[in-house]
Parts: sequence; C-alpha cells; structure tokens
Amino acid sequence: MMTMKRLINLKRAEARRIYLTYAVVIIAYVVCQIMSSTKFFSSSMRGMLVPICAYMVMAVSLNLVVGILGELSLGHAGFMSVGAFAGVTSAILMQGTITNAPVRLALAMIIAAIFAAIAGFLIGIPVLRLKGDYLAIVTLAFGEIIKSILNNFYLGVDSQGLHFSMLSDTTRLLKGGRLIIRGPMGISGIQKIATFPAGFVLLMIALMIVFNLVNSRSGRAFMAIRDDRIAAESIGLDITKYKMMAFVMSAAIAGAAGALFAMNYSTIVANKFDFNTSILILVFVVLGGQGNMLGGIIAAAVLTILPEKLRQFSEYRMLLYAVVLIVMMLATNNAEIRAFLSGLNPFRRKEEAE
Amino acid sequence: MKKILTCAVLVLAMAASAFGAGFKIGGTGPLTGGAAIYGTAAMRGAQIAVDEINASGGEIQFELRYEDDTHDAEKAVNAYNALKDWGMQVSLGSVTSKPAEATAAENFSDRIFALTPSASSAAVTEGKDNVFQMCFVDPNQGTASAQYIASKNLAKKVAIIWKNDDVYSKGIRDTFVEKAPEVGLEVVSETTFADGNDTDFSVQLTEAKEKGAELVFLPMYYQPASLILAQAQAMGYAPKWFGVDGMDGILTMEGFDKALAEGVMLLTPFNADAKDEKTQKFVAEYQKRFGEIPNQFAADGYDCVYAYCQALAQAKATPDMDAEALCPKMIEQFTTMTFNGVTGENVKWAANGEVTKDPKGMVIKDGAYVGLD
Amino acid sequence: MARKKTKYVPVPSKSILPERDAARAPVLECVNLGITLGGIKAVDNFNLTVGRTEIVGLIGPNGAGKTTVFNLLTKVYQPTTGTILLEGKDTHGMSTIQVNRAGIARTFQNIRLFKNLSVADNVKAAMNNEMHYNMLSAILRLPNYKREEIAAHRRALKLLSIFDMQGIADVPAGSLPYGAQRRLEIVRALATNPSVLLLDEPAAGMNPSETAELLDSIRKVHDMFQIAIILIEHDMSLVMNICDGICVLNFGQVIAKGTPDEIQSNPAVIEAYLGRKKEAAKS
Amino acid sequence: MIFLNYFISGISLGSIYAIIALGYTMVYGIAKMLNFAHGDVIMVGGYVCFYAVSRYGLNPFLGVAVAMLLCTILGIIVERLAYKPLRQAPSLAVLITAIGMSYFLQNTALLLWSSNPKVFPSIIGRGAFKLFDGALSVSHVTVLTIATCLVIMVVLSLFIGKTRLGKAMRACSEDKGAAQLMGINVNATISMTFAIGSGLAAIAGALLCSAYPTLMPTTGALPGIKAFTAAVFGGIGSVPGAFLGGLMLGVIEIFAKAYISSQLSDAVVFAVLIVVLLVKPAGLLGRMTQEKV
Repeated sequence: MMTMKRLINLKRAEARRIYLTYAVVIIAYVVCQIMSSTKFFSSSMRGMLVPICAYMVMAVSLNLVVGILGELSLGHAGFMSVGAFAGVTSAILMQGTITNAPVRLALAMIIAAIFAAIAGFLIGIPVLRLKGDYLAIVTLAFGEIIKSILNNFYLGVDSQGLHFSMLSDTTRLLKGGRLIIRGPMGISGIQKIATFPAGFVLLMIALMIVFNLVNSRSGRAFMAIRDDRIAAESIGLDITKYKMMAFVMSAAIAGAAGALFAMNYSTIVANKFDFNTSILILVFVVLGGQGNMLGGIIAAAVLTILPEKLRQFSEYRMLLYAVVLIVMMLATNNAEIRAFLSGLNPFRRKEEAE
Repeated sequence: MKKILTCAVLVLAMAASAFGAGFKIGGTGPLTGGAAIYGTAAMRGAQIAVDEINASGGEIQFELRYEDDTHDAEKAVNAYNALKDWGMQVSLGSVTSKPAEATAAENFSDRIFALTPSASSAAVTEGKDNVFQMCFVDPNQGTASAQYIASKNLAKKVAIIWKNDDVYSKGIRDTFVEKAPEVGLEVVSETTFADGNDTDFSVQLTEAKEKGAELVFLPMYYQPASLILAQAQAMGYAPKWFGVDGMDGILTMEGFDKALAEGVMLLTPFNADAKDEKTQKFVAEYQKRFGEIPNQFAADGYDCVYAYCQALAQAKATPDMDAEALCPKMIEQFTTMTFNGVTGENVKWAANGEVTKDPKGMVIKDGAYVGLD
Repeated sequence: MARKKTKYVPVPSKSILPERDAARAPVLECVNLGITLGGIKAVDNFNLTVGRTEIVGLIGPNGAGKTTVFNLLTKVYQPTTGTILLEGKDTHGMSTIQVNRAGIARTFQNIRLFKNLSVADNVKAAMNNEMHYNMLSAILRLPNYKREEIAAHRRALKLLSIFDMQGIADVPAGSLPYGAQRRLEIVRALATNPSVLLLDEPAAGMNPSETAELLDSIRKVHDMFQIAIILIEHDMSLVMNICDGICVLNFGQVIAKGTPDEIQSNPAVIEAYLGRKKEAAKS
Repeated sequence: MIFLNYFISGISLGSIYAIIALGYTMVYGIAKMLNFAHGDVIMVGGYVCFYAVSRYGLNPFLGVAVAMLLCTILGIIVERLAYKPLRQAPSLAVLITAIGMSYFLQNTALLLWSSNPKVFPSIIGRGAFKLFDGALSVSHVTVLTIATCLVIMVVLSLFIGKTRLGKAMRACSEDKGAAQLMGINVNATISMTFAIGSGLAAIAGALLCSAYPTLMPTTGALPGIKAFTAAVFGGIGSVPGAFLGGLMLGVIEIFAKAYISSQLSDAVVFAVLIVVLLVKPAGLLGRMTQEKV
C-alpha cells in the first residue's frame, strides 16, 4: 500500500479546480467592470465583453458533450442559432408587456434555452444511436439543417397572434403587424439589451450547472460512458438516457448563450451560426483541454480577442491567426512543452505515480 | 510579389498621410473570407480617392482606415469599435448589408455619421438619421428592374434565380416579385441557391427553360452569375439575361469568356467603360495600382470619399472637430447637397438616408457595356 | 433443436447444487444455450444450473468459449438458441442494462474501469440505479441530493473496505496497480446488488500471494452477500479451492460438469484440457 | 427526358464530390483523421492549373500534371509540419490543426492570388454530346469527370489491393501497432497516403473548376464539406464507398432541388444522410467494427 500514498487525491484536486474556475471568473469580471467604468478599456474591448461571455458559455456547453460525455459535436452552433432566434423573437414579443430590460433578457434566455433543449432532444434521438465520427457527421448535418430551415422561416405577429410560414412569406400580416423573422434576412432592429453583467451571470449559472451535474449521479454516468461504454452498460447505466440528458442540457445552455449573443447586436442571421462557428467553439474546447472548463473559458477569451489584436497586421491578420492556431495545437500536444507547463501550474494534476 | 509591393506602398502612403492633420475616415468590410472581393474593392476605391484628395493639397485632408469584418455582423462591430478607438470622425459604415445593419446601429447610438458605399438593404438606414447610402436600396432595384423590363417590353414571362441565404438577393427579389404583376410581368419560375450549393445550376436553368421564361432575372453578385451563364450556354439555353448592380464586375473576371455575357442587361450606376474624364481617371489609376478593372464597389468607395470631401468643405468643418460635432453638420449637408461622382450625376439624398440617382440600363456588347437608352 | 451427442464422456446427470441450496430454486439456469459468431458455433448446447449461493468455476482451454458464455449471460451477444432463466424468469430480449438490473453483474478479462474517475466514483457510478434524486436536485444541491450522496459514499467506502481499499477512495482508478484494478472491478460489480456475480479471470496477472488474498476476498464476498458466483479462471488451485461445482468447456461444448474432485479425475477433462497442456509442455 | 437530364446533372455533380471524397476517405482510412484542409489543397490545385494554363500557356493536361506535382509537394510539407508531430496526440487535436491549416491555405491564397474570382479555362472545352436530337445533353466535362473518377477508383483499388505500399496502407488502417511489428514503417506509409491524397486533390481541383469554372480562395471549402459528407455517406474509409456516396449525394441534391424545393435542397441532402446512417450506421459500404469485450 506504500505506492498508494503517492497517488494524488482526485477529489481534492477536482474541488480545487472548481473553486479556482469560479474564482478566476469572478475576479476577471470584477477587474473588467472596474476597468470598463474607469474608461481604461478601449471601445474595442468593451464591445467584445458580451460576445466573449457568450462564447465562454458555449465552450462550457460544448465541453459537457465533448469533454464530459466524450462525444464529438460539429453542429453546436445550431443550438446557439435556435436559442438566438427563439430568444430574440420572445424578447420582441415581450417588448410591450415587460418593460424592465434585464427581466426581459432573463426570460428570453430561459425561453431560448427551452427551445434549444427541444432541438437538442430531437437531434438526440438519431444521434444517440451512432458512435464516434458518424455521430459527429450527424451533428454537422443537423447544424446545416437548422441553418437551412431558419433561412426559409418567416414569423410575424399582428393583433391576431403569431403567424409563420416556410419558404416564402405568406404570413399575410394585418396592418400594424410586424414580420419578426424574415427568412434569409434574419431579424433586424433588435433592441440591444444584452449586458456584460448578464453574460457574467449566465456564465456562472452554466458553470454551476455543469460542475454540480458532474459531481452527481448523472455526471458520474456521463463520465463512465465516456471512459468505457461497455463497462457502463454492464453496471446498468442507461446509455441512451444519459447521452440524451447531456445533449439536452448542453443544448439548453447553448441556447441561452445564443440569445445573449444575438441581443448584443441589432441584427442576426442564420448564416452566422454555420459550420465555421461550430468549429470555432470546438477549438475553444480542444485548446482549453477537453473536460477542463477553465481552459475552455480562457481559450474562448483568447481566441476572440486575438484576431482583434492582430488588426495591425491588416491583410496578414487571418493568416497569422491560422498560424497561431496551428502552433498552439502543436505546442499543447508536445510532450516537452506539456511537461514544462505542468511544472508551472501548481493546480495541474501531477503525473501518475509509478 | 507585385501585389505585396503595392500593399507595402499602400501602407507607406497611409503612414505618410498620418502626419498631416486630416479627417479620420474609417470603414469596415470583408477583406478576408468568401466576400473579400467586395470589401477589398471598396477599400481600394476609397484609398485612391483619399490619395487624390490629399495630393491635391486642398483644405480637406483625409486619413483612411479600413478594418476587416469578414462579412459578419459580430466582427463588424468589433472592427467598428477598433476604428472608434483610433478616433474615427466620419464613417464609411460597412461594405455588405448585414454587417452594415449592425454597425449602423452603433453609428446611430454613438452619433458618428456614416455613409456606406454599398450596403443596400433598407434596414441599414431604417430609423437612423445619420446613416446614408451611396448605392441604391435593394427594394428600389427590384422595382426599377421590373419597371424597366416591362417598359422596354423585354419579356412577359420571367424566371428568377436568387440566392436564398443572402440579404441583398432576397431584398431585390421580394420587391421585384411584388412589382411584376403590376407592370404585366409573369414570374413563371422562381428557384434559389445558397452557400455551399452554388456550383450547379442545371435544375434552376432547366426549370426556367421548361416554363418558357423569355428572360431570366439574376439578382445576385457576378461570381455565381458567371457560372449560370456558362452552364446555360452548355445546355443550349439562351434567354435574355437581366442583372442588377451586383452583376457589375463580371467582365473583369480574369479568364472570363466575354462572349458568355453577350447581351446581358443590367442596371448599374457605374460603368468602367464610360467615357467621362472622372471615370477614366479613376479606372486608369485603379488599374495601375491593382492590375484590375474597378467594379461598382470600388466606384462606390471612391465616390463616398469625394462626397465626404464636398460635404466637409461646404460645412467648413475642421479636423479638430469631434465625431459628435460633425454628425449634425453632415446630416445637414447630405440632405441638401447635390453630388456628381463616377456612380452618377446629380446624386441627392433623402432624409432617411436613401440615395436618388438614376440607374443606368446597360447591355453588354462585344465584351463592353453599352448604354441601353 | 435436438440435443447433440458429443464424442466425449457423457455429462454427469446429477445436479451439482451444494447441499445448502438444494431446498431453494436455482438463481440461474441456462438451457440449451448457443451462439453462432462468424459462422462458428462459439458456444453450443450449454446447460448450467447455478444455485443461489453456489460458486461455479468455468474452465477450459483458451478459446473454449468461456468469455462468450459471460457475454451471453450479460447480453453483450443475444443467444442464437436456448434460454437463460434468471430467478426463474426468462431474460429473452433483455439488454445488458436490463440484465444487470435483474441481477447479473460482471468483471472483464481486459480490465474495463472508468479510468479517469476516482475509485469511489467508480463504485458510486454502479450504484446509480438505486439513487433517485433528479438532475434539478443535483444542480440546485437540494437536501435529497446531499442525503443520497452521503449514503452512497458511505456504502461505497464500506464495499471498498472488503478489499481494504477505502483509503484510496479518491485516487483515479486508472492509476491503480493492476491487482487493485481487478479488485475494484469486483467491488464495482458488487455495488449493483447482483444475485449472480460473473468474474472473468480475476486472478490473471496476480502473484501467488495476491491470488491467495483474492481467494479470501471472494470467499468473504460470498459469505457476506450470499450470492452466486461464476468465475472463469486458469489458476487451477484457486478454482479447485473455492468452487462448489465446476463446468468444463472445450470448443464451445460442455465436456464435463461436477465437483472439483470429480473434474480432477474426469478423463475427458484430462485429455482435452490437461492433456493439451502436456502436449504444449512437450513441444 | 427532364428526369434523365436531372439525373445526368446529378451524376456530373456527384462525380466531382466523389473524386474529392476519395481523398478524404483514403486519409481517414489510414491516418484516422478528418483532413479538413483537403478542400483547400483542391483549391490550390485549381489555382496552379489556372496559372499554368492561362498565364504560361501550358497544355491543359500538362497543367494538371504540374498541379499534381506541386500539390503532392504541398501535401508532404503540410503533413510533415502540421500533422506528423501530432501522430500520438488525440484525434481532436489533429482535427483542429487541419482546420487551422485550411484557414492558412485559404488566407495564403487570398494574399497570393487576390479575392477576385478567376474563370478557369476548361481543360477540354465547353462542348457537349447531344443525344435524342438535343433533348439530352451531356457535357464533355461530365464525361471526363466520370471517366477520371472511375479510372482513379480502379487504380486506387488495385494499388491498395496489389502493391506493397498499398498492402502496408491496409495494414496500417487495420492495426497500426501490428503493422509496426510486421516491419511496416507506419509513419512513412501515412506520409505517402497524404502525398497521394494531395496529388488526387489536384486532379479534383482541375475537374471541379472545369465543371464549375470560377476559382476563389474559398472555392474548396464548401465542396470539401459536401465531399466529406459523401465519404461518410458511402462509409468512410472505403474507396468504392466514396465513389458511390459521392454519386448518390450529387443525384439526391439535384433531385431535391428539382422535385422538392431548391431552397431546402441542402436540408434534404443532410436529412437523407441522417436516415442512411440510422439504417446503416457505418455508411453504405462501411464496415462496422464490433468492439471486443
């Protein structure tokens, strides 16, 4: 039993990592708020606060599927899209009745989460029968289908209530009605009610959901399925149910993030949430370390700010971004650099005792 | 290599102009990604105008900065904020419609005046008193096209092929379809394409052909249009073709078989073959610098800067005024002044920001534009 | 399907149920069980009755179909022929998950632990079906979450203490030494409250003293939980020592059944099993 | 007759997808990675061919040969710099690197060749075979594409089945560890696979741009994703599967456009993909590997 003594205490390390994550997020928020109020921040930085929050929440959401459940999703922007459209639509509908903007935002995000969860459920049904790369390609396909449908979806409101149509606008709104979703033109004239504090609160809620879930019977089941599907079945874990749970929960979080994101801009189109956006979010997760929430959050911030900071290189900007991306992937997967980094980080799991 | 050199020269030129106290004028547009061609053209057009104005040594001097928005609303707002940090006094908005809608909202709340070269969706200017457009609004183009086709009696049966995930294409298509029955046109076939689905047009063309369309209306940019023309020829379908301002540029594509575009009609405010001195000078300079013939985006960018130059001079504005002070002056000037540029004579603006200029009906003959009238 | 006569010595017809179980119905009955995998009858005509607290050894040369029997019992494969009765109920059409809930738990020949989970979490994952709080309770940390989690943790530690592993409850399972991993798999299987425990080569890779320890532990488990255990094992001393009855497989067929003493003196077994070993030793 | 016309359009589009999908499937089969930069190698092939033919007046077929050579070199360099150091890394890391490489190639192309679309000179002209008094027309490019695609498929199948290197590739795709033990240089085999895949990409580029003659830095990206879908459709890792998947995807896309809705054709294509995967979880011709318990 001597060897056991040298093994690290997983529970304590995990708890430490969770508290560290919360602490970093809270400190970062306070610092940003102070800097923002003292005008020390450039408008460029200030303008990115909300989208960064939204991307961080997306990273947490995707991490639940990729890092905790161990399945690859290439269509996560689809959930974001559903949330964005549902959230913005409901916010527009509530404009008359609920005048308090933060309350409206919160309600819109909840509705967005519900709609995205429904989408997650529908996608879950076929997805859960598949494995590995085939599952990934189906999520990609669903992302494209969602985009395609939203590009052909028309939704209007008038005194008679809601009207919707597909392919072309046949809603025939009464006078005074408003066509909210206009197919490929998306939604215009959105009231920008998303705020940095709202983003912070959403991120904290997302983290709380994921961390608390991970440390519960459901989370154990997710990770058991990830580590060994056959063994998980052998101890009676309902694989389909837990995969579905993780997918739906992840979709709901992504939906809320989508609503937050959309309400930071005056306009939103379905094409924004395409394959490239899904990949971008995946890059956050992979770069931050699968299953590592704090890593994903930091990666989201860095990779959102990076292209802006590269503006001085004008047309070489995206080229440099690509190079940085490749170099980062090579560096984080290089054994020597890894060892060096883990030496720097006192919270990092130590290598296994021999 | 030549291109890189020119770029270097450009950067130097920009750096040089930074020493003189000029108005800081900034815009966003896609300089990378699939839509890069539009942003790059507008930027280059604007740069030529700025250099010309600065070189002439007049009262008004400019510093131009263009930021990449990759044709994305989110990135456009980031780019806009970067320009704001730089100290932008007047704005060129964004080059493409959806990003422009997003930045226009920022322009409105920050009270920074904007004149967008080419963002043509109506939503860009809607409800914003300080956002103006240099190009036609999409709905007007649709209506004007329908009217034009009917009045010249070009066809009765019309097919439309439009881009299903594009604001510009959709905007024109909507008003065209609305106007068509009024002027006695019958839309017999309506088909679409989208990103990632924009290479094969055989179905769209077959349907138009089967339904007996005499004219095919193409509210789209010239890159897919060139594919449509090539595929129609391959299948032996030769209707009349009618395009809008986005079609301009088709003749300048490297390697394009101009015979394919023979007889294509389009409404465009700009014609690179025009014989007037202003256009010729601009086209020559553009070709010299970039080795390409400028398209309508470049011309719009060019005109925007000259329009600003005129407005600022008339308002007796000085570079030490801040954006907020310039804004009401610009609104006043743009709603009252008349401007002559390469994209139109006697250009005027309405209070809602829409431009009034006459679209020129053009037809392509022997690989060049010829006025239709 | 008609019973096939084998060329081997007839299977002993009498039950190998131990005296103590004779009065009670058997917990597990396999009747005429068979499966064809890739055109080969991997297991054929497999009949076995396991008493409620019996320890049965499943032995045979490599590739005899022992693990396939386990895979049939746990429904990793659906049998092509035959029936499996668990507590008298037909398990036809059940999935691995349902069979586990009905009372069969197993370990694996190639260890399949949840490597990144802690030792305690491996065990608690197996207790999932006896916990009832929902996702909302977990997210909001409601009292029933805390109550059930504490109870589960206590029980996990208690189970781990059978193998004296309670001290390493918070260590990642993947970092344990080999022997400990095998033991943890047994604890994890026990945590699902099985009535039949299937152990697939539990002593593989263990040294003699570890094997002796394992033997004690299996006895302890058996006495504590009063469950039936079927084990596949190559270590004959372990099998002969612990098992009430032994079933010998060769080429997918049962060639002998009986008490350890009977098996040791069965000529067919010696020929098929030990004989082969002799040949191997010769060559 | 219209139906037949649509069918031929579908086959024509599908054969382009098929030829791109071959590259995806080969690399996936051996290296088990989704090489998202494959579409961009195709774009590079297209540009090289364009410049060789339009600017330097080379014979189109010579142009394709030059493109093949340069793309093969490009493939080797990319593999050496970006993928080889990640042989031991998790597959997701390689996926992200491939995407980074895709951005890199696109943006390099943007700087080198500008965003202005180039019109590709068809390698065999724009003529068509007219059948049934012109009611049915099949363009020369279509015929060439299908023929090339078939030839490549047959050659590849023979190559993989018969040659030493081909057998080494198969061994690597089955079990890298075992292949290593058998004395196969796994690293070199994977590198060779990339080289061949990139060479094929050049042909795909020339054919893609001949059939649909505009060339932009983003030309390869979206057909790349479609072709990847096609590869999965047919069963990723399977050479005949890529061919079948590509053709079917093309035909489905055209029929969806023609008979369902041109607006929703992409949604229909992807929906069919999902249905196919539900019925055959490893694609049409893919093999399902059962995990050993």
